[in-house]
Amino acid sequence: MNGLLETVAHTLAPGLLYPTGGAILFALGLYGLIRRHHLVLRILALNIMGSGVFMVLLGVAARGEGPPDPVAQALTLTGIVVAVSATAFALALVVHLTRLTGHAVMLPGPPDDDAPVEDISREEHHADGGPADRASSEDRPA
Amino acid sequence: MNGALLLAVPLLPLVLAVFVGLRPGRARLNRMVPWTALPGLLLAALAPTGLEATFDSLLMGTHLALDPTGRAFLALTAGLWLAAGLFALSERRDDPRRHRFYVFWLLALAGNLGLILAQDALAFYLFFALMSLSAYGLVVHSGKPEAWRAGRVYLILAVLGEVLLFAGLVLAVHSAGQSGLAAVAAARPDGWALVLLVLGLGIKAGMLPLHFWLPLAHPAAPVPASAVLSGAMIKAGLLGWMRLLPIDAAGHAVLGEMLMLLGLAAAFLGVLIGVVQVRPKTILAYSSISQMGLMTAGIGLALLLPEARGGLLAAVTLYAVHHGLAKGALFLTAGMAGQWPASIPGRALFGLFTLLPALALAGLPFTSGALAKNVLKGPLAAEALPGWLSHTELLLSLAAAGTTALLLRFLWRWRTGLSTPADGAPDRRRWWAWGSLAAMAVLLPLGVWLAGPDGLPVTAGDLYGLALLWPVLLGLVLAGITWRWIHDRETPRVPEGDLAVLAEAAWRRACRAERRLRLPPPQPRRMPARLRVLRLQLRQRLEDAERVLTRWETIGLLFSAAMLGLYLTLLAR
Amino acid sequence: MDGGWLLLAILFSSLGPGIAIFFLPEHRQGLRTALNLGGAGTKLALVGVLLAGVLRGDEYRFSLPLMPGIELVLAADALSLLFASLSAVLWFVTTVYAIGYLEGSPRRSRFFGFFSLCVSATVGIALSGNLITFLIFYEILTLATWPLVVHRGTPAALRAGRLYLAYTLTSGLVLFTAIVWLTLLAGAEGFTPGGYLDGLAETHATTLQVLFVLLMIGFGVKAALVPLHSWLPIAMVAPAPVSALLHAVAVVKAGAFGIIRVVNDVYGAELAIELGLTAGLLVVAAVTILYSSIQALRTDDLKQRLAFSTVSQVSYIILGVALAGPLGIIGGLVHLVHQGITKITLFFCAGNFAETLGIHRISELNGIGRRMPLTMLAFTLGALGMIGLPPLAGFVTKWHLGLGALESGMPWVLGVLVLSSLLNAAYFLPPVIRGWLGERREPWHEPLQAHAGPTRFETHWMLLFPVVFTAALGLLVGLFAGLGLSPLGWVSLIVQRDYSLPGFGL
Amino acid sequence: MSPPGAEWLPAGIAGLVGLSLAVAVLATAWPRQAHRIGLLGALAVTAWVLVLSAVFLNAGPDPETAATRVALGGWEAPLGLMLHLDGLSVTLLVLTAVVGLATSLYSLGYVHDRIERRQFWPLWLWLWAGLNMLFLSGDAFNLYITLEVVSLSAVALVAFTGTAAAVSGAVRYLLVNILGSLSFLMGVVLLFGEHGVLDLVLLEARTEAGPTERMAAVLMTAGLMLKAALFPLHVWLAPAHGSAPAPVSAVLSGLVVTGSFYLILRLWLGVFAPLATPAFGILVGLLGVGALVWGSLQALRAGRLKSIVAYSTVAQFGYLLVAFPLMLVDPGTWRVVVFFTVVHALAKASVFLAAGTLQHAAGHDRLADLGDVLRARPRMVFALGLAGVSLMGLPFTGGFIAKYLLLEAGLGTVLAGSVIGVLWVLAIAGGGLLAAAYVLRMVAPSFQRGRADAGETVSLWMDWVPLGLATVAALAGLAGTLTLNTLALTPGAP
Repeated sequence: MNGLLETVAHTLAPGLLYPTGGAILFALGLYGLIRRHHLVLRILALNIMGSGVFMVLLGVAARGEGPPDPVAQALTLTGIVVAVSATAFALALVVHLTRLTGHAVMLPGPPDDDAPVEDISREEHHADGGPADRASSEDRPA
Repeated sequence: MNGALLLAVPLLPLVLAVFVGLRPGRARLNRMVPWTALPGLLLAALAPTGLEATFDSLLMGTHLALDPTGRAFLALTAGLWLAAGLFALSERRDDPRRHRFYVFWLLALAGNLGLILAQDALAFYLFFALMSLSAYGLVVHSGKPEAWRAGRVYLILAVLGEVLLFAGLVLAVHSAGQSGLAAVAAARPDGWALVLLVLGLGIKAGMLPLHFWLPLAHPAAPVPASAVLSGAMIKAGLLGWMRLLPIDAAGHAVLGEMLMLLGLAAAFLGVLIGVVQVRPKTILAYSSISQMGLMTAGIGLALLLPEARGGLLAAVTLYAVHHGLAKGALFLTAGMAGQWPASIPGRALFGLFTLLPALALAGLPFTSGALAKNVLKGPLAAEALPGWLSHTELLLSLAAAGTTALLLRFLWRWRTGLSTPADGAPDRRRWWAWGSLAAMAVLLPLGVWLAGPDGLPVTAGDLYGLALLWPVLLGLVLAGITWRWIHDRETPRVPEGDLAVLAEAAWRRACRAERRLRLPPPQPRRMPARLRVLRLQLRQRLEDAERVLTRWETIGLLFSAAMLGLYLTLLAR
Repeated sequence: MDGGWLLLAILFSSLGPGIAIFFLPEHRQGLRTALNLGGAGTKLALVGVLLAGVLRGDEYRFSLPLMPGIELVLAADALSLLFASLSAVLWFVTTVYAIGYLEGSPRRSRFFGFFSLCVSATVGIALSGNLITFLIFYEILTLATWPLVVHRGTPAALRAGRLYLAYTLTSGLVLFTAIVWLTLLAGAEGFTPGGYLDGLAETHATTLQVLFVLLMIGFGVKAALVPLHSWLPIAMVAPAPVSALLHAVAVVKAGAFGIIRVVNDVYGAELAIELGLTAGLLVVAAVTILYSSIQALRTDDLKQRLAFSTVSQVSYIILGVALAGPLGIIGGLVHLVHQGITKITLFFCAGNFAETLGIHRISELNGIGRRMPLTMLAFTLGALGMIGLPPLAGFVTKWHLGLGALESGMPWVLGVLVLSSLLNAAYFLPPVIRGWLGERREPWHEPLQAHAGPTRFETHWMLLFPVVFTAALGLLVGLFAGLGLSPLGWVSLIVQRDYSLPGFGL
Repeated sequence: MSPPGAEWLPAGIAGLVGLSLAVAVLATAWPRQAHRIGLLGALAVTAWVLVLSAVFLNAGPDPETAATRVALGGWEAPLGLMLHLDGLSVTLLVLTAVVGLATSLYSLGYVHDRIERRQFWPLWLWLWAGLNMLFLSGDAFNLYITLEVVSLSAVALVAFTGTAAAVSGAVRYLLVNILGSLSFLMGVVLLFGEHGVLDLVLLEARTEAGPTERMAAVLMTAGLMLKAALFPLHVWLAPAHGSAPAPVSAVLSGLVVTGSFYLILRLWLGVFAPLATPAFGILVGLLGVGALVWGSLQALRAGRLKSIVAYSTVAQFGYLLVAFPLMLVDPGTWRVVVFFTVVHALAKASVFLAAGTLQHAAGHDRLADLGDVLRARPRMVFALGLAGVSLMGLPFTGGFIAKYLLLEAGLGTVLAGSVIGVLWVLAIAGGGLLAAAYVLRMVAPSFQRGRADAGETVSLWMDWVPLGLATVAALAGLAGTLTLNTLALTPGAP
């Protein structure tokens, strides 16, 4: 397992490794954000995307010989800070939402504006699109 | 003498009309109504010739003047309106809506007086329109169904005449470059202008084939109204012709022949249809048509014989005056049917007044009719007219015979309605009005002979002459024949207003066709239900679509698609 | 620039009170009336001053930069004054009438607010010195009129309002596009007698023709040219003063005025003839006149019949302009005034009948002449004027149009005039005859008496005065058309001053 | 020789950042006094911005040297953070100040509950500070940071009513925003990797049409489109704006979205200018047409007052996209676009404030049952109408001027011979009609017959501020020339 990774790492030029890995992470994160319905998972997906970006950034920092570029590292740190705070805030919101509605999925989108907001039961199977909802049902807190 | 007086003549009735309208039922105001015609009469009698006035600020410049023709017509019109007005005062005494009658009366009077004085197209048109439209009020006054029908026909023809006259005037004025009547005539209107003028004025003058409002309107209107209608108003068309047609040294053969044809045809058809009528006033109406035919023919002659035009125009004028007075008197006669006196001398006088105008129209020597006919035939003896026109003189005489017969028919029908008034007391006012008009039958020729107006060569010989007798005798014979021939009955063989019946039938058919088309009335309509349903469905579709867009799958897809699209477009150099 | 303030003052003399009225509480009737009449009076006086100044030959101009190269220009020439003074006079009358008409009805502050806004826009249109300014006020007029159309708030009213907006906004958009395009081509010129497009004539002939069509569509909706007229008869649901405003003072007039401006001051009659534009306009106007007259015959609803007659009468104006000869233009321009006076009289009368006796249909008019003689007299004068009988205003127009048609070598137009006069008579004489000569059996029921109590006159004096005034005006302008100060005199002055172009000798 | 006052500009810029941050921090520190601090701060910041812009206009001579750049802490680029002030940022700062002040005043009446006050004011002041910094910062990464500040505080404000709808809307808003910011950041990183600098001016100097730039441009643009709710990535906007408290919706629709769009504009005017291709312009333009049609249709469908307004934002931003192809033909058009955004922000904010008042009075904002309140509150209807007219682009409003200039540009392209230009012209012209349709939906009920019921009493602020702001939006037309001239003072931009 490790060996495999190392071989990959050695075969790929370091200049190319980080960007590629970052891009892959970014794409994975995007996919997760789209497919997952539990909000916590979505937030995690976003974090994966974020780390993808930072990976690319670090790659930039590590580019060339000599000591890595301090600016890039500074940027990475700042970025991480921002990401962490955003994540924390998002989690807080999700907790609040779960308290209100009893499950951590989003209410349906705009077209509900004629319907009273309280009863989401009617809209529930619409929530974020029909059958996918079933998939999301098992990762609700029991 | 101040020209402003000319304006005062038509203005006076207008002012009174306003007062009568605002203060209905004021006896004093009503009593003033007939006398508003008096200034016209005085002006005709006293005013110096060539009296004129120009008012630039009125309309687009108004020009009034009193010329010899105008003087004659003014005298006739004012006198007739005055007499008829006096007659109306007593005849309308207990009519609850008489003030309405008086208002229309005054308006029509103003128009009639004004159009005689008007010397420019606009003013002439103004007064002409005023007269025609107000006369409608007189026609329908009784409010009976037949009156409404007559009114409808009258109004349609009057309005038609208005617009035709308008178009004709516009054309004529445009080609003349100015709006003075004299200038317009001098510019010899032709083509469309001429046609339109002849028709527009001809409707008023009861010209064939646009005559059919007369036999409907006259019987429907109250007696004094019919008197002025037939005596004065229809002369307006004649006056218009004399003022606007190219009657000058060049003449106009085509138009002249056309008018001769129409005129003589009217003269005979009027008699033929009139004879088979049953109602006295209808018979008189047809007689008017035939008499107007003679005057039309006179105009035609003036166009055919340019060098004799002066005498002919004077003759036509004279004929118009004579006919106006006599016919007015006869209509009043029809209104006197309820006044058959009880006393013998009274009856004698009654008979005299009845016969005088009738005989005058028949053209008995020493009456106005004799003079008029002679003066009209005067130039014919000398001239040799081409073609069928050479028999004009004979035709005129025959027409006179017809007139005699027609009038006898009138008296015969009329006599059946005679009755003595309930209280037996003669109505002085009616007697005066009637009598004075009837008397004119002999006074007029005397006056003309003694103080012969300029341009009218009258010799004593014109007053008699046996040439006039045989038509009358012939007329008596004809009358006798018709008496034998017509088994009298209450519905005329030819319906009153001959052509009008056809026209109305056509109109009704048109209306039915229009109704059959069932065109939707121009009303706002609601959006059709189908569209409303469609709108609701669209709303639903939109809602669903937005819901689809809201799915995270869609978001991600679109997001990636957007990136891809942007990238590709950026590549496309 | 000094004169500019006068123009602004004229504009604000109605705008200011209008805005103030919006914020007045409903019950302050006295103050509201004072503001209304004060504004109207002031405007009238100021316009009078302006009139004198222009007669003296002074220059009045106000301009305000809006965008780079685009200015808001107010200017007073003889033509704009014709329209300005017309709207000023009629607005005064209409205000009086409206106050009387709406007495005791709800939401008057809103009504009079928009009412004043309308008139400000109209005066703005009259005084605007270039197309863009014209457009601005034109659109403001559209918006300010809508609340008046829907004022009653009934479903029918709202539908009418929707239709009105649909028509006017769309046409406004077309106009907008056309004007921007024109400005791109020819720059933001001011109105100049004889037009300012001669330079483009040979290079952009087709474009100019297309633009002309667009402009005509833009103005044609408000001017109610067939087939763009449908909104007008339906907008009849509005209260009578509004109809008067729509038909006589503001909206329809704005459209017609726009067409006048375009033909005479943007393209210039000569260029318009050269490009064959006037011929088309002439045909459209003729069709409109006849078609709408026939439609008018087919309704029994008095106001709707009046609406259709407006459609046809306004096209007289356009007909005159399209004749593009001095006499024709005189006829068209003078009808701008004459139609206004006459038509407003008729609408006031219709309003009086409806308000006083609850009568809306022609078939109910029998014998009304005895109950409301003055109103009926006014109605008669108006109707006869519309038919074009002398000495009323309408006749003066028709006479000049007829002569103009011959002058421009189009005798068939005379035929159109004759036909339309016949039709006018056909649909205007029946109500008159019923009113005077008809018999009414049952007694009148009088809604006005119900809420306003008995009045000395045949109806509330504020309803009666305007009717009598405008009717008298309609009679006088016709009777004394020869005077220098009459509309005819003024219009002749305009034509002499502005359009005495080569080949245009009067 | 720089004219008088020029030397004060750097200090003024730094001071503005400092001041707005300070206000925010203070409000956070003393939530008890938050509203007082907020009010004073709002006044102070507004005054500061106005003075600053006055000085700038007075000092800014020719477009080349108009921009004033301040290095924070004396660290020059490429290392340090640069603050960057030019015509564009001045315009948007003033806009922010005006809308911000109005919103603050409105909030005095709207947020009355003590607890709510403590939560609302700090967040709002942070948002404002973030916006100020966003418009001032001239450094790509710094832009990312400010974007995050803005979005986080905005999300918090959306959620702050605490209802399920609000929180859920907030969550969607947040997730979409982070997604957008991340892809923006990715782009920044790529640019940095390529050129090793983050300062926009330096970047602009170095970029040429290379693959990396293209990738970065795509990432950043797409991310910002997501944040600016540009069709078809707009779905988060309606629920977020619809469920947020009125002042917040006003700021979101008026300023936050505008901020993101400002970034797109800024980037494509400067750094990415060499990348633009006609095809790109057409694609964006088509998206714009789609936005116009779709947004308007949804606004015509929506049943709630605030969602109508929210969708109208989607529609109105379509104009900005449609303007892109025009910009490619006549680069000068960008100033019109900015002017349009300014006018739209003013109008939209006032509409939202009015809607808020109505909602507060009626207790709901379902259009169907809003008639009574509308009838009883003519002032609100007037505000709605006035702002609505500006949205329709009818005279005599800023909207009209903007529409005029856009149409002029569109016709210009047509006359220049571009066929698809006709489509742009049609869109620009026709959009007004659709706008008229949905504005009519909002206003018409007040003219219907029926009973009038003022509902809940509202404070004076809530009654008058919307009308005031609407009037400003309407009169903005008079500021057209001034704005355009100010924008001309932007170096680099054509």
